Amino acid sequence: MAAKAAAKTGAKPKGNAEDYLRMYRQMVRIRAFEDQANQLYLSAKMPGLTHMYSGQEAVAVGICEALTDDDKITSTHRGHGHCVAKGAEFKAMFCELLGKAEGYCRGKGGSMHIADQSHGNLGANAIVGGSMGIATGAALSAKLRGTDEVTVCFFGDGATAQGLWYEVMNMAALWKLPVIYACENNGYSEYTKTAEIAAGSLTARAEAFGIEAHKVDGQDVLAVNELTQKLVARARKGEGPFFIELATYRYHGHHVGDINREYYRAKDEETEWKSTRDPILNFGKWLTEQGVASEDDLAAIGAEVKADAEAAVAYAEAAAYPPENEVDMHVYVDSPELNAALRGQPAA
Amino acid sequence: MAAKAAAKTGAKPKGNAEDYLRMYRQMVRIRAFEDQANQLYLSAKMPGLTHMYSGQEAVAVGICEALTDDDKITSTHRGHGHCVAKGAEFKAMFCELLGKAEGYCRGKGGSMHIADQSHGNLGANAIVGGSMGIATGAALSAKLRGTDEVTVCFFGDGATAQGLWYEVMNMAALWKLPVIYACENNGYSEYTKTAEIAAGSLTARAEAFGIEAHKVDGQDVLAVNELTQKLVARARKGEGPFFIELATYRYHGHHVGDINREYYRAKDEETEWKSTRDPILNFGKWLTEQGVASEDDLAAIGAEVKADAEAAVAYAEAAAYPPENEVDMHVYVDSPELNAALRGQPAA
Amino acid sequence: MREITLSKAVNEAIAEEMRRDPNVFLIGEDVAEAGTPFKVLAGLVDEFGTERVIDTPISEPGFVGMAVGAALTGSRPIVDLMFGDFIFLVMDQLCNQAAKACYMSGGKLNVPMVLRTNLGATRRSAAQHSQSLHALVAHIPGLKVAMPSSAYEAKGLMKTAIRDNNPVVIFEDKLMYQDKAPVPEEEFLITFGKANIKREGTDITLIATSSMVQVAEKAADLLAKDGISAEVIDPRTIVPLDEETILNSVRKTSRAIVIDEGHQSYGITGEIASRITEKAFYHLDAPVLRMGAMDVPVPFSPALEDLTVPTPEGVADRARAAVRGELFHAA
Amino acid sequence: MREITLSKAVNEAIAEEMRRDPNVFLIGEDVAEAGTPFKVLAGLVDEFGTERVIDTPISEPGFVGMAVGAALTGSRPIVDLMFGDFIFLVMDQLCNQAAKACYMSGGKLNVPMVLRTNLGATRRSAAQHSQSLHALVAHIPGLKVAMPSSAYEAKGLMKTAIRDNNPVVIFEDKLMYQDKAPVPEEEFLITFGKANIKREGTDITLIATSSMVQVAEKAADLLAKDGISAEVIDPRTIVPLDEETILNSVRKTSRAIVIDEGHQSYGITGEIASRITEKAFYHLDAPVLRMGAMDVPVPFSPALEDLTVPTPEGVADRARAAVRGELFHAA
Ligand SMILES: Cc1ncc(C[n+]2csc(CCOP(=O)(O)OP(=O)(O)O)c2C)c(N)n1
Ligand SMILES: Cc1ncc(C[n+]2csc(CCOP(=O)(O)OP(=O)(O)O)c2C)c(N)n1
Ligand SMILES: [Mg+2]
Ligand SMILES: [Mg+2]
Repeated sequence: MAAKAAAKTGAKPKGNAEDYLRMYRQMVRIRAFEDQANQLYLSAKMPGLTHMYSGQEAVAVGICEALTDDDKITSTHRGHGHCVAKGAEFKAMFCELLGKAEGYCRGKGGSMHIADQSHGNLGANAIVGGSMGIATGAALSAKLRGTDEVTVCFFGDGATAQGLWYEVMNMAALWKLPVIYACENNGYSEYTKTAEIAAGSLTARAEAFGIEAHKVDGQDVLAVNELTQKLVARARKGEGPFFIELATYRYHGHHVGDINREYYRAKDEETEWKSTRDPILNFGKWLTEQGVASEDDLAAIGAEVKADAEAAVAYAEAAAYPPENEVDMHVYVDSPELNAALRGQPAA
Repeated sequence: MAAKAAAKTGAKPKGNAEDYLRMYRQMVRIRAFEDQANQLYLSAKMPGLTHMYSGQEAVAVGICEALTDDDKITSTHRGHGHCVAKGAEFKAMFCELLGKAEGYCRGKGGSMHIADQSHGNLGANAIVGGSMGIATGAALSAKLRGTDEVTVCFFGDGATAQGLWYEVMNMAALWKLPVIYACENNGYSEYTKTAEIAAGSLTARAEAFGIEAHKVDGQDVLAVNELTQKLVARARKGEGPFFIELATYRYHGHHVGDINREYYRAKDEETEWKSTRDPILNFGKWLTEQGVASEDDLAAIGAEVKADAEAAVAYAEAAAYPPENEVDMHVYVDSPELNAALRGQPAA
Repeated sequence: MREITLSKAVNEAIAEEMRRDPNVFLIGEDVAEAGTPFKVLAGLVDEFGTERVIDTPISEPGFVGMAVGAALTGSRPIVDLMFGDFIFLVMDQLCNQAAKACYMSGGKLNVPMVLRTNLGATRRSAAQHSQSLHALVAHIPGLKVAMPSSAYEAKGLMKTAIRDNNPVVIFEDKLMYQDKAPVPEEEFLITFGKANIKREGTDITLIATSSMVQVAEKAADLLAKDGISAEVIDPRTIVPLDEETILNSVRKTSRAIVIDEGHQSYGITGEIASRITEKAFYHLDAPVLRMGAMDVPVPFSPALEDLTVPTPEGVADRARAAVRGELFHAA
Repeated sequence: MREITLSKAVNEAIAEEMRRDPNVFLIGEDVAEAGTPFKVLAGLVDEFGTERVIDTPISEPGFVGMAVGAALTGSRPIVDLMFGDFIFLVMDQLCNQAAKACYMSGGKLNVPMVLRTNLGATRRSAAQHSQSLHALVAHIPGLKVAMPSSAYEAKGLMKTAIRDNNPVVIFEDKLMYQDKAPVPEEEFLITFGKANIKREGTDITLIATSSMVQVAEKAADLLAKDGISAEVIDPRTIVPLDEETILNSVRKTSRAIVIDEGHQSYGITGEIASRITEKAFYHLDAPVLRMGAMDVPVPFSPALEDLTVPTPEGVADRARAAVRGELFHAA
């Protein structure tokens, strides 16, 4: 059984138990965050709507565990998972989702714009494909500033239809930029199957620019992590850019309000993925089989995380909205050095 | 010698003499047009500036000779060649270049926007890549309207950096649209070598979308024509889209004012192309070798065309500018059927 | 008269025109089976099939460019742009290509296409899904710009737009899709460039577009309680703009406020206010006032977002000040 | 003082700032060896190398997006957009991304980048290479917009733009690249949001931007011959806009014309005129007039193109009418 599971995850246990358990916990944290967010929506406590990451946890965690805080990511409309995986805390995240002042963006961004500068998350983006330039530019900057930072650009299969991607792939390839394009192929863009909106092959599209492309099972956190570790190390040495296509699945509708979705996606398909390819269940099983943790250990993690999430929700619900005078703050940022220089000038 | 030349053009003489001579004459017409246009610029009679097609004649002629007047083309900033090859007359073209009322666009478009609706030329475009959507949409419309029209989208190697191309290739491939993307790879975009701005392979970029891609010698009018004939026939049957990369060369600078260009392009390189790969010289040589025409026949064509071009220039120089009241005409077109329907309505 | 939602009105308009003219087709993201996320186009694919109701990949510049090409060659595309905010992505194809083809060709080419999209904040959709960007396209000659303010207007303006031989951009208010209004069963069109006097009045003219027409009407109700009689004018199209109706009204009332949901600065209120001032200056008893959205990206937080758009109370306050001659010190 | 061309002034500004701050870099099409088609950046690559003067493929959305990402992570990019008309291609990256990152992140992110591009017709470059599109970006909160009117202004505004921590768009007048003006050898910066009174006067205020400042000055010369004293104001930046200087002037002269090379309708003249009317209404002796470019795509034909932009004679005519009280009938 253990051998089979190991074969299935495609990676031998070579990290240590601590690494494994952290990855497991991070996936559980994302799932718990989304369950709470969905509840907030269903109980009409969430302003607007949001896109659930549940089902895709192994992608965000497998990749972000291969990065340091100095490495950057750009995220998408379906961005809670990336945010958690890159190190964010529940409280500031829920505050943001509810538009509270203690949110990561002081309530101004909300679910679709959550950013966490301190951990290198340059932000979610509500323009599909909108962050492809940003990620590539962060990689250019990393190179110009002489650092070895790597940037990962997350996007969905649907985003591959945006012309911007091809423009920046070309430049990334010409200039060997340390950027990894990570396409989470969950089979759908909104209410449309990927096959109906993507001709040819995604990996071939990257390869046409001379970019090394990989496909990996996005439900297998160890496989994702192992591949990413390798590519990140190579990107740091100037061997990038790279493209990864990760096969994955979203458990919920396109957004929390997309409940009746049988017209575009069969219930059976959903059940199949959830029961046989769940990234958390499968990794948990492997952890117990390998003796890294007992089922009780895992249950304890689950309970702990759930309690954390609930406490964070309660905190966020009670937290204050930003004061009205913040409405026209942050349109521009100050330029203190410029202002000092201007003050130092002889009067014209 | 004849055998060698035939091998070099890559096509056996299988059209008739009339076809060959028409192609030859069309190439000569383009060259003559450009020589006159360049003169107009150098003698400060041309408003603004313009981009010469000289050197690339076999591309426009080889392709357009495979099309009917119902077939459409979209053109570029370097568009005089496409315009002539698709059937335009010198007089209206020179009038347009000089901003005269008898120009194809009543002087409003100029060199970079010359269009010739009656022969299916949807227009030059001063936005690099700007016509890729237009061409693909013309192909969609051809299909929706139940015609067998084919559209050819001309663009340069530099234009392949525009994201728009990838967006429309994807849709063209998904919907099997009758469009042929014809990339005139003349080795430069403005003052930069193609190799410095294009990673990977151009044909692979099209193939990644499942589009059949071809490379052809863009200096060999018969090779270009033969390939295009085949692809047009297949596109008419719904087997499109297709991509063709045509290796070619521009003899002048990027535009008529780009005279001192040795910092980006060696004189030797120019001489080499002009002396060994000129599409008109080589085809002329082949025509005489094959006995299709004598050198005198060709010289007569040259003289005739030159006289035509000179006459057209003289005509255009003497022609009138549009009257001032045209300045705010054509911003909108009338909608007579709508207006009749509105007039027929009971008063509100 | 029967009442239908704005959503249904748009759907009917498109269905009627697609029945009438086989060259009309629809193209955009999730327009077919899904009928758009707002469900506005639901059912059209059943009647017209996937040949004429075309789902695209997420390639806004691509399919807008294709619409231009289709319109140049005998088709009459209606492009669905899911959110008005995405208009930034298609500006080149819309403004460099569609808007200019007719002029650049000396009238030989024309582009009969409709771009339907939306505007409107307070949906808690944050800065990239809440903008009202009609000023941008109104600035570009060659485009017409329609701004329906009710189900009735949405139907009539859409039908006219589809039959117009020029590129037309229609901005629907996405918060109004479920709002009902009386709409005749019989076919009707609405003339572009002819404003609608929604309500007659004598003391002040409120010129309002799209979502702001309701705000202006509510403000007029508030003002009526104070004995102030406000005239409410809906221009319907901002390009072409019906100056005459607006000027006649202001010459009568001597005061005006222009209300719009786009950002106030460098938006449409300045244009309309300036035209009034230029052409009715000596009739004015007070400066023409403007109320646009605040000059801030739209914030997500409900506590902040609601502060950014004009409200009936806000409009009524300014109107009172104008009528009572309290603007002197400000000016 | 030495005189240098506007082209040289921009070149110097960038060179000085690149020397001062290693995080500043240049990116765009043919900016390195070619130094742009206008040769404005000639020589910079020799000093700073191809690492910091980066030639790109023809991918405007791509490299503007990259500049945003670089600016978010410690660099200070200057993007070269070869023609102002191409701004349509980069609107999403500029307006949905660069302009909003600071606000959407509650002030935690910021985007210190400069987009330098140009404006101006009458170069016989036709509809897609002649537009003056600054109104579009001025409408979007989060961007600053500078419009230099001389070599001096171009240098000072560029240096300030590079040091500003926000995204700044600079529109240079491409017809002015070879125009010379006195520019000090010593370093200087120009404060954003502080207008320049180019010429003092008492009878009418001419507010003019960029290319139109010279037109206004020439109009003032013409008016002087008729004994009319015109004050000429160059706002320098339209975002932020120095209302105070403008209002003080109009309160003094009681009349104003706003002159700009963008299309008149829904452009910047309406905004500036409206602000004047709102805040100086009771000082006005005549309606504030506006003169923008005609609302037509820019025609190629020289015979038509020259009709589309304001001229000194045209401005002087309108000014005379305003001063002589001849606008009554029009209004
Ligand atoms: C430019 C743009 N076009 C359309 C949308 C609307 N939209 C939001 S998510 C989405 C589907 C994205 O699909 P994909 O990239 O596969 O991501 P997923 O939702 O599957 O995670 C669409 C069309 C958008 N936000 N931005
Ligand atoms: C969108 C856009 N970017 C930049 C330019 C400026 N420009 C005009 S032609 C040209 C080079 C085009 O190269 P290529 O496509 O290879 O065509 P070629 O000139 O070689 O025929 C550039 C950069 C433009 N006109 N449009
Ligand atoms: Mg997807
Ligand atoms: Mg080229």
